[in-house]
Amino acid sequence: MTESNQSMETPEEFQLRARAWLADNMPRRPEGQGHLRNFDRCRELQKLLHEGGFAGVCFPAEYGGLGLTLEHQQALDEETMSYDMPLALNIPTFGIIGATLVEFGTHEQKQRYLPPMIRGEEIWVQFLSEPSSGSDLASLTMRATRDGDSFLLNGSKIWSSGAQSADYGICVARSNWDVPKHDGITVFIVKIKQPGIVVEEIVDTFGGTEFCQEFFDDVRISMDDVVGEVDAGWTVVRGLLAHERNSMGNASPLTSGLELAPTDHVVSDIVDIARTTGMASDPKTRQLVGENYALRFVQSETTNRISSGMARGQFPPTAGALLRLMGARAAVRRSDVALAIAGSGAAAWHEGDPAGNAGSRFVGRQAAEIGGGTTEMQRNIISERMLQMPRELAADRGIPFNEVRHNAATTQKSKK
Amino acid sequence: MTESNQSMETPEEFQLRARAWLADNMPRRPEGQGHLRNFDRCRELQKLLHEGGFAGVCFPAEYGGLGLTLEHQQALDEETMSYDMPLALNIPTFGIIGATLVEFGTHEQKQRYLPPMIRGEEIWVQFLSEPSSGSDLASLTMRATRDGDSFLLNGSKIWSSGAQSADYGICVARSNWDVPKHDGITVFIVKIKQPGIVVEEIVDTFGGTEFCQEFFDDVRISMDDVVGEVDAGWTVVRGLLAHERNSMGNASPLTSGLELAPTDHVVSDIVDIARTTGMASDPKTRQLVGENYALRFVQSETTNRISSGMARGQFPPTAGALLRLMGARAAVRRSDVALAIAGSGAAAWHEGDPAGNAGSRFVGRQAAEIGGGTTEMQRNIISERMLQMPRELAADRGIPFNEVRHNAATTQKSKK
Amino acid sequence: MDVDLSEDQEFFRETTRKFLETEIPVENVRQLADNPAGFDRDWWRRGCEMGWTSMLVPEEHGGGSLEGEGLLDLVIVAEEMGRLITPGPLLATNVVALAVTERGTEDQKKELLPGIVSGDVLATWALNESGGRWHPESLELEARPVEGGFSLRGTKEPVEAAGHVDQILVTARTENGLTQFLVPSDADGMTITPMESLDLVRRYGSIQFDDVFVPASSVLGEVGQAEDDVERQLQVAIALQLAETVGTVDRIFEVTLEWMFDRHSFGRPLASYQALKHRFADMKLYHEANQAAATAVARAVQHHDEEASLKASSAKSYVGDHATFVLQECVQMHGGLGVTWEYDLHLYLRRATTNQVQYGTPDDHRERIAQLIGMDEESQ
Amino acid sequence: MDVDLSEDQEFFRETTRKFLETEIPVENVRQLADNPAGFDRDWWRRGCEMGWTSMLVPEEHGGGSLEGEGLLDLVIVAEEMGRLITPGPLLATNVVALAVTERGTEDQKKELLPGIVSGDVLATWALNESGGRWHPESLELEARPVEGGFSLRGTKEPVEAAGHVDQILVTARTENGLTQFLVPSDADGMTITPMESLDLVRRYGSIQFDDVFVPASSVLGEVGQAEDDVERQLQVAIALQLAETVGTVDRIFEVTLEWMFDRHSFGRPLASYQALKHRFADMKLYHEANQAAATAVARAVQHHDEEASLKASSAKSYVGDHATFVLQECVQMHGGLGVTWEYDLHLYLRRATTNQVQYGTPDDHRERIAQLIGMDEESQ
Repeated sequence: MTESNQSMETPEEFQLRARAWLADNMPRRPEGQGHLRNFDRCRELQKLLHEGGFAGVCFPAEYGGLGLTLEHQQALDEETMSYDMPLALNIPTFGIIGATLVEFGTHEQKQRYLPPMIRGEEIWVQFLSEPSSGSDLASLTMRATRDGDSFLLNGSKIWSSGAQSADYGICVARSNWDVPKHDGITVFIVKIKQPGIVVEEIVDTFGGTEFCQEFFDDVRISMDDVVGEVDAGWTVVRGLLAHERNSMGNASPLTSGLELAPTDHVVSDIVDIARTTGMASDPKTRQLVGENYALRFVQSETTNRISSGMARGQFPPTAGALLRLMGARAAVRRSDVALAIAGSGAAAWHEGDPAGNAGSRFVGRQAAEIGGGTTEMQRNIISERMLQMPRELAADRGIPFNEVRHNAATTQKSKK
Repeated sequence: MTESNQSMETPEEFQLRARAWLADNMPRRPEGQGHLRNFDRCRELQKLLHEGGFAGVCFPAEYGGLGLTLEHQQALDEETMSYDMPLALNIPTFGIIGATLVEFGTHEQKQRYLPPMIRGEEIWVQFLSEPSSGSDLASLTMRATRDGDSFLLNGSKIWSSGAQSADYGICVARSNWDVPKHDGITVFIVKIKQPGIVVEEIVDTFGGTEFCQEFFDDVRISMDDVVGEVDAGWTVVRGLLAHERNSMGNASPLTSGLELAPTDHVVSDIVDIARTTGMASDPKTRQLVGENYALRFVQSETTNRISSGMARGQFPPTAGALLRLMGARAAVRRSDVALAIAGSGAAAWHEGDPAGNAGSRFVGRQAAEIGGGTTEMQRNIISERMLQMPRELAADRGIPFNEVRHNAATTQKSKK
Repeated sequence: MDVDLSEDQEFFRETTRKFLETEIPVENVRQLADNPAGFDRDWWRRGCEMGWTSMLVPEEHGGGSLEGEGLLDLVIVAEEMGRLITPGPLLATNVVALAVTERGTEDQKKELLPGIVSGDVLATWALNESGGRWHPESLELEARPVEGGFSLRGTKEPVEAAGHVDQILVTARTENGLTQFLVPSDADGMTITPMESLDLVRRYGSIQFDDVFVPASSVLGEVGQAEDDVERQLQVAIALQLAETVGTVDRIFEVTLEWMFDRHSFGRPLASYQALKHRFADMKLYHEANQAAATAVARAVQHHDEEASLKASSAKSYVGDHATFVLQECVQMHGGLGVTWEYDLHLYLRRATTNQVQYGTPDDHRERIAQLIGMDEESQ
Repeated sequence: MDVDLSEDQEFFRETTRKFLETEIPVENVRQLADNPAGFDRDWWRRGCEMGWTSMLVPEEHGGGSLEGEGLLDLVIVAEEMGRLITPGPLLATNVVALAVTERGTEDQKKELLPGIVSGDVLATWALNESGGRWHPESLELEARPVEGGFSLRGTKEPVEAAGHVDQILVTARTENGLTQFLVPSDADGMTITPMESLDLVRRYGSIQFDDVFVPASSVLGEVGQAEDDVERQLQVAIALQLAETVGTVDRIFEVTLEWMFDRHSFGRPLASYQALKHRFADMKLYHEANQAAATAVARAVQHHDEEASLKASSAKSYVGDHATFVLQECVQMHGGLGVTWEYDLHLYLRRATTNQVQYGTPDDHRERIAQLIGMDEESQ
């Protein structure tokens, strides 16, 4: 992020200082905790880090960061592995939106939004997907209408992760319908808690509510909150998506703490099921346990290989798609393994039996292949951008958006 | 094939007569024999059947067949299961080429070629694929040049199964280069043993020589041996391909005896490997044996379902693609199962050990997904023709053949 | 669906489908998630009027089927129920109806069958024991001979609809071998604990038997000789389960295929993407294969085919894996919508997954095939 | 390939590649199929001049490596050999070199290492026994103490290059535990029978020991204490095997990718078909994952990581399945050409398949992981 200079603390010095400070100030990571989704807790943890001088390591110093190098961040990461970190802020707040604002924001936007972000005071969400646009993000139909010195937003966004707890959103909308789809898009910063925006939680097949749908009704946005140029927002979106892939692959330099992904508990979970169903000495079960362990090992080594290769330029930035694909496929296989070991217990169980969640994990397993960009999109990226295979025909290329064929009426599902 | 009439022997009567005759005249099927490729033997067996009055059940009576119904054929099939039958003549001779000549041949062609075919005197082969045209059969470049009252053929054919033992071939060639690819194709009957045709065996990864490559050098064909219309041969090819799918799915009415496919030996093979490697009580091995058995059962029931559904019009003729796909996938899985059970023995073994061929079966397993039309083509057929999904863009559609992009020079492999 | 239905069977299928679509569309199934039993007894009685519990029962006891091949009619109901993930103990009650019909004394038949046929009596089969045991050889619940009958001790779980039925067919072990008992659900000494379940409306319970006395007259079939009966019941259970699973996939495959044409991405319908087309080709194949296997098992069981068990295990292991595979692919084709609670797909996946692991997992049945084809005998 | 090679290592890789491409292109490998040993000893000596057998040997015995981390250099050779399916006992000889280096007496080192380094002495490891046994616990070949040494009885098979080497490291069982012996290939009482093999140039044999006398001085390491040594040898064997397998896939992936662009169907390159593109994306992922796993194992073994065995088994099971998967997909992309003898692809598949099943199958290693992570202790 910044040039290293002579007077800068070395990564080693920084690491030693962090080690001491963390031991005295940060709470330990709770046992078996994979992914902490408690946003209030994350705000507190981030605040603590900021007070200790360990927040925003690679963010520019003039916008509230420390302005240090990737090596400093990695040094800190090594130390924070066993501490409770505000991981839920990494994606999208720091890794995606922070990175996007650093890249595309105006000086004023960075001044206004980055410092409170780094202090853990403002949490962000992405407003990208819409009910009628899935993988084809640029076919969005959220309407941005120019009204004097501002825009009015109308439409609906969906699959926004954590919108119910967020303060601000990056919202992508269509500002021009008479040009091909990529040429009429504008990106906005949106304050969420305001009249005109309704946030509804979506219940997933697990009964969880990670995702939301939002309904925008004449939401007024000032010109100051346009990111990038009007109608040229697709450039910003592409940058944002690259940051997203990096982040999902644990390769963003801007995050606070590393996900334990693939976490150790994915091994112990499976072993637990095997033990409680009395299958720990069943040879097929043991092979499944072994397979699951091997998968975790390979996934983690693949992440190391690709991340470090990307950092050195041996892999293109699109290589993050490999990690998304690996993660998704591994999660799916893991849920199959859990089901195979749990057997009958996955369908009917006594409360508290670890076999019990194998069934619902299996039922919801495709979430891993859908969330954060479907595996189909990752395969497109890998084949087309990494391997340079010819792109799929886009039937809407060069055609004004309002003349393109969209979904049949029956699939125009929306909640209202 | 023909209308049933009052004086016709009933299928039941026919079956009883066949049972008695077979017991007295036909040799029993050799133990564990899956697919007999000895053509001389097949010629004899077919001759025997013909002499007994049990050859060409559904072929028209005026061309040497019996002119009976599908029910008669099925009644005979039930009886012949345990006898040594000339199965190698079913594909392509009877099921594909016989059916194609019945459908598209002139009266003279049928008179000339069907009777000796039914007597087992003339074996046929298909000359379809070429070194530079794989799944895209219609992109063939075998050149048919009009020369007075005949055509001259020049070019090469490949993957012709059994060409080294065949007497006649159905050869598809390009007679017009100035029209789109489907519009300049003509189908010819070719006598194989003649100057100008060189047949070379292709050694496969098993060391087998089922397939051949042929080189045609100014092979002269009379106009009498054109099947269908000049330049309109694609109609014939489509019919031929439909007969091929039927035959591969064991659903042709014209064949002599049924393949035991999936044969019982695919179960006993795997069990043998398990026993000789001492793995018969290993639980994972037992599950693999069970899986293999189940696969055989399901494959066979699927064949029954689709064949009988096709006969009743509940499935379109293209449903044969489902059977090809099933057969290919099952064969692949079976080779994986054999490898998993054989273990180390698949790589190094003492002569005669059944584990020994698990390795080479595995190495050559894709032959099942390639021969007779790749599984990719079957998936295209299923999705596009059965499920009516949009066809793939053919970049050569409507374009004169001599203006279409073909393979890069590096893949223009030919043997000479 | 069987490609070889008679006209009467086709008509019955349509009638059943209309009845279910009207009476208990999927919205109603969602509402029944809060019903302790997962279904309504009055509704069940109306279904029984359509023959849901009469197919395996002889006419003299109020039963009857369309073609005299009751199981082939009954799988039509099971498949249609799968298409709408209908609740109700179709499998459980019919297995008991079959067992009583084939092995019951005249008294037992008279006492139970009319009520089952009318829908007034519900029944279930207590076969399974904890740890995924369902295979007859692995059962441990003990029936000890006592004065005038037997005393049952042990636990059966999961038992479908336990706590919501009137009669329980218990498969137990005596010193002479497997023996089955017809036990009223209010027998003394029995404790029924509801279990959690994956399916929203299919309930399971754990039944603990603390020296439950059952009179000699409650023995179904012969003492110590129940092994073949259990085998037969398993065959019927599997045939019904397979049909239901096929029904779930049938409906979702239809819906998803339509979605592929309606939904556009980059100006093209999803159905135009070859990567998805090829996956659909595989899905189509697996669904046809599942149907072929399910049909073959129903016929084999109906006709007392000597390889019926082998066929049932073959189909159970194949369909178990491939039905959920196809459903998961359908989820994927739907994208985010497919993993939401409000969309119905997960309800189907819950049913198919439940079926996959009840009455033996695919792996269990592959092991059983190895046994049945004689891998043990020659290898030891 | 490791993404973190030093400049020296990069240079070494290029030199090795050029040497192999010049000296033993795949046409030559095909010709060597008729050579009884599958390789030529003179050629092997020239390779040894490039360091093929010196990497794991200390400098005082003629060895030496680029960075002081010999295994990380050696896997470069193994990978390049995989790219050209080179013959020669690289793995077998180096495992023995390592064992002697780490556990040999000074006399043993002086006697064997210089010859191994120069290529004059070839060696192999007789670990496996019939029935796919390679796991130390399952070994049965017996070493009975006799006057002045031990007497070996039993059979080792398959043993790589048996019959074509000078020294054999035999892993045997004594009453005190596993013990290893260095046995000259012409020892009395040893019968070596060639076996059939899948790979065209990698030979295996069966060695029968009929009371073969070996002097006490031939013990490598300590009597009864060889378990850790065997474990270490296995780790090195697996690291080299993985690198070779990765090399086979690397080359074929390249060739097939090029084919996808060159080959046209319906006027479009194969690379433009989405169904194939998506399969290639998976292949790319698996190949990267294989490389990541192989690299991680080499580093773990080099650095005596305490989880090296766990990592080796993890990588061995994953790569075993996924390398052959990718190669089979490459065959499929080639169509008919891919299954012909004249095309090279099957030669690569033979090598990768051989590697998949030697030193434990993927299933074996998954079971081993379960052991290593302690599934046994708490479950019994």
